[in-house]
Amino acid sequence: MYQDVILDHYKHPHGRGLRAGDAEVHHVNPTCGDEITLRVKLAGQTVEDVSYEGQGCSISQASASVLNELLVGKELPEAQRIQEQFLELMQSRGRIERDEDLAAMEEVLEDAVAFAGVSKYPARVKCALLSWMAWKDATAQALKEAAA
Amino acid sequence: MYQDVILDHYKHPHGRGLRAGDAEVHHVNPTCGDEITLRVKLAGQTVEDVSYEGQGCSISQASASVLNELLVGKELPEAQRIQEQFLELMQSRGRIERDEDLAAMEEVLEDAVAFAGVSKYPARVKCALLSWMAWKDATAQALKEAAA
Amino acid sequence: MNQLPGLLDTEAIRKDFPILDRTVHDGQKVVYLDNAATSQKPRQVLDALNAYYERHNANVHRGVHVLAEEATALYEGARDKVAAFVNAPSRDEVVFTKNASESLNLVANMLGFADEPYRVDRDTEIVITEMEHHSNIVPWQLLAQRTGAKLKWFGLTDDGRLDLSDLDEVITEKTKVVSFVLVSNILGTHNPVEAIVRRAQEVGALVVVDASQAAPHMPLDVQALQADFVAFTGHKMAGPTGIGVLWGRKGLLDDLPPFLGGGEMIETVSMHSSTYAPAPHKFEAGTPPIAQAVGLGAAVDYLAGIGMAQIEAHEHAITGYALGRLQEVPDLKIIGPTTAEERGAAISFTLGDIHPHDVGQVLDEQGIAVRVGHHCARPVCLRYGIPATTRASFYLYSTPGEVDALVDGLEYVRNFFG
Amino acid sequence: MNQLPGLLDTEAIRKDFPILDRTVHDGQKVVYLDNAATSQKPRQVLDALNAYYERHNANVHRGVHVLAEEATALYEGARDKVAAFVNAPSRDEVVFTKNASESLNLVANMLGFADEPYRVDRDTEIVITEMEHHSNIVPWQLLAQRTGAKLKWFGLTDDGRLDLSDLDEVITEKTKVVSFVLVSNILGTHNPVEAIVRRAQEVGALVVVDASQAAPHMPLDVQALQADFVAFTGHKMAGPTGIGVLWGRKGLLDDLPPFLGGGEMIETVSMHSSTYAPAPHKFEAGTPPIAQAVGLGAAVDYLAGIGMAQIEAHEHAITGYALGRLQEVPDLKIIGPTTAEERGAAISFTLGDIHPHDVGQVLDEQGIAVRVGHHCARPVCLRYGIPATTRASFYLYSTPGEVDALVDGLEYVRNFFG
Ligand SMILES: Cc1ncc(COP(=O)(O)O)c(C=O)c1O
Ligand SMILES: Cc1ncc(COP(=O)(O)O)c(C=O)c1O
Repeated sequence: MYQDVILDHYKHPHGRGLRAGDAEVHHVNPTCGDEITLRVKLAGQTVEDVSYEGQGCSISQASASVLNELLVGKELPEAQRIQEQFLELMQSRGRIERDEDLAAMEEVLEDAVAFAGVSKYPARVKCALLSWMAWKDATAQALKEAAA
Repeated sequence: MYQDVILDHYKHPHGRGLRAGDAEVHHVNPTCGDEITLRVKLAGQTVEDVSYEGQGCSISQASASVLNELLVGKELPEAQRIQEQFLELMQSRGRIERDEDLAAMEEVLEDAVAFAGVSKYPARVKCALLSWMAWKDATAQALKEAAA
Repeated sequence: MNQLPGLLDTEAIRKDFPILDRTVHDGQKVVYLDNAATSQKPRQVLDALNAYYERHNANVHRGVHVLAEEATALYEGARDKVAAFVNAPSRDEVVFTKNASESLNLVANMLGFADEPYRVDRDTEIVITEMEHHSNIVPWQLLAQRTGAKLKWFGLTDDGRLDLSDLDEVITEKTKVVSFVLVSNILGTHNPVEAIVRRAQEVGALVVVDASQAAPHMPLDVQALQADFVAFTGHKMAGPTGIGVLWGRKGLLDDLPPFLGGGEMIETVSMHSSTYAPAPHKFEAGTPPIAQAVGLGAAVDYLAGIGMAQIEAHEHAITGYALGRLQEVPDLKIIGPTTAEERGAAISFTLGDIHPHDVGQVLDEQGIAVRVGHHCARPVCLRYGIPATTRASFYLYSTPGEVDALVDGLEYVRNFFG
Repeated sequence: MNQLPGLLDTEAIRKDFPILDRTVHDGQKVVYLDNAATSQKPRQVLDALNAYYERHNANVHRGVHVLAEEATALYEGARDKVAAFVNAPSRDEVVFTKNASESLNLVANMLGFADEPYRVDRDTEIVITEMEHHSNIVPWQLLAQRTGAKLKWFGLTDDGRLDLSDLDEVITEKTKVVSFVLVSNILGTHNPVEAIVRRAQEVGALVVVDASQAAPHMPLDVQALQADFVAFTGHKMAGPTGIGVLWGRKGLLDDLPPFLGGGEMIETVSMHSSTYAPAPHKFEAGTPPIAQAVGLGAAVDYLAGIGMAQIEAHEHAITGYALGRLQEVPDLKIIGPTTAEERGAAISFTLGDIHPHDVGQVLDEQGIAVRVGHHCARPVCLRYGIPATTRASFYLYSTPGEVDALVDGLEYVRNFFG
């Protein structure tokens, strides 16, 4: 499960640190104590920044870093598609294993396909999803505020 | 466990029916519904009569009959000794098996040694003891009233 | 006689149950007719238990090692199996308990501690029936005592069925919960669910069904029942002892407060306060009966493999045959429905004046295992003015030959005490 | 290294535990260091379970047939064995539950429903400690919520021991019950019973001891403890899942009200009211975990056969050795006492900044099973300002070689994330 890509992101996280944002959320995984504070900044329909601080295992930390790398700069619908695809991968219980399936996913998920192996470990899936759920939540809040 | 002696007493109970007494008790075995109403009549230190009515299994019925046969006419200390010996037999879990031990007991218990086999069946021991416990209780009451 | 329609291939089935080869009293093969008390277990269930302990044993949830993951997958897999077995809309509606009694107590306690609209208190009423097992009486008596609620019940007809003639007076606007047995363990009666559920729904009362004697013997569909809670117990359905089930509607399980507190049922704990995990875990405090759930999973696989409709048909045939043959025995009186219609495979009876203890004991001497007593349903004995009954109860491995052995045994009993 | 004083003959003992031959991740033999979560089961226990199901299975009590008598004798025989194992003055003081959590909830609920002088209510206080397992926190939080009683606790010292400096302020005249863990499952701390019991007795409070991590590992003498209730759980002491024990003083069990209602726990039932069987049956509603009690009986036979003092000595040696070796690992910090004195065989630690989940996972890849997380004792993690720990815990079959494997594994973990 510890692909080099994951370890790389863990050791050298992208975009870590809290910067200005339109909405902030704090998510906790109560079973293992992983925590993340995450801010989303939108520019119209574009994800301008995702900044975060947190503590947790390599999987949750690397996953936040991958998220930042993947989503910053994307248009919202595309970012949401990536989020959904990542969710699907993580809930696959290791069933997405064939190289061509992973290759197809890689087009959308890029580095994030490295988490395919994590999906086999139910205890760790929540770690990988922590930041992605926080992002979804924060984005919804940011949109609501923009609309208000 | 169904010695001929027991079946005999069951089919032809001794002294069944309620007659005048100094004390009456009603005992129930809640787990199987066996019931007995029993009266004791004392004449000084002598057990003048033990009369009873009840419903229940052959063991509880036969045991009441044997009790009547054994205790009526006895002096109280002797009757109490018999009661204690019967209790001991019933709590022996079938461990009193050697012929000479049973023969020794038979001197005191007479027909009641036939219940030795019942002691192997924990579920039935209470049936065999029902009338004996009732007798003990009724006798204590009768003595208390006599003293009062 | 082996021509009874609907019989299973008991010769094959009996090979799965090691204990059925057991001999008692100097070489007599046991004739096990005490299935309503507990069923025997097939090799398949014992194998599942052994495999669990020999290869996968670990504590469940939150483990990151292989054994913990395997044990968790097996335990939660058993929940999937049980959910499918009773056609639950969601696996999260299946709570594992230690037995049906705990399941029923769990509901009673939840309702005592619940907020409105579920709360049972001094202004409300609880409805049960006179044919309940003690495990579906005492929890409600305790709840009534502790909350001041009033306990009411349906009586019985002379032929062993529920007397629903006063349905609308017994279940009223004050009724918060109606709890009743689907199939009686003493009378064998299969109760009319629909009429009771309809009335309960009319007044907004929750419905609890004690399916302890139904789940082992017939297809059980919690959605079709339309109940709110359904309780049953593993050991009567070819599973291990130490495991029971409470199925409950998702919305209710979400709303109701926890019962036992401890590990596994929490979300987060501090010394000052705690929050609870979502159902079903909210109701599973402490290390669950892991191996027993796995064993129950194997049991429902086994039963489903044979087919619950087939098992029901088999028992229906055996019960019909037994009712007929038993009624040939002089002085034998069936307590409960005398035909196999709307009826399960437990048959209670009295035999003249011979006390059930004597009947059972002399049958045992012939290798025939029946149960005697009030079968944890003493109010039924009181209702029919008898101290106790003898009960023969059948299962998928029971044969017409065993019915014949019982009838012969009863003849012997009559002569013995005659 | 095999020269540690007091070691058992683990080569022989390990042959009794089939799962210890299990290989994981392509052929690595499992190094099972998750014994505080649950222990493995010896062949002798599995044999007892199989023999029960294959030869004796029946429902207990009140049966008049051979199987029911045998099952009852085995079940009640298990009670005798457990009573002897903890030196209970009477077998009737041993209540079988489904796990330690149920045992603790049972006490909490009894006290909530009890009459004076036991009753916990809004004018009274409950005392626990900050190192309790959630199963000894949440039941008391629930009781406090439901009754209005005040929940208080002892804090912890920096080196992982109970801070009893405010003993007289925490336990006061208002205290009705003091419940604490004998050996902590997260810190390993062995708590000083005498001081707490003395103060509790002074103010007339009941004492509940959670011996879940003590009963498996050392001689346990409920009389010497001088507690009123002692709880423990079968699956941690070589027994099956699905069985726990509550030992309670006879007089208390007689006085206190029942908790769960149902079959087996009654004396007589009518629709209007019921009376209850004497303890222990009063507290055992429904069909008990029969096979599991039998299995626990076999487990205590097994443990007693080896000798609890010998097991304690073995674990003491292993724990001392492990504490020494672990402290050689750079950046490793023990959470809890750092020497083997007054300490059990569960060792929690952190490893630099590496999250315990990662430590556990990478150890698992090497076949080493440890537990990570808050170990159902989250207040301890809060107290020491850490999200979680990695915990290695030993049992009678643990070897110095396994300690070495753990230390090597941790070095690998450091390099992996370094
Ligand atoms: C100290 C302590 N108390 C209580 C428990 C609860 O035991 P169980 O989960 O078997 O109920 C445990 C184990 O999980 C424990 O370690
Ligand atoms: C109808 C019914 N309800 C409830 C129960 C209680 O089941 P358990 O003893 O497994 O809790 C039984 C069996 O004893 C039963 O027959």
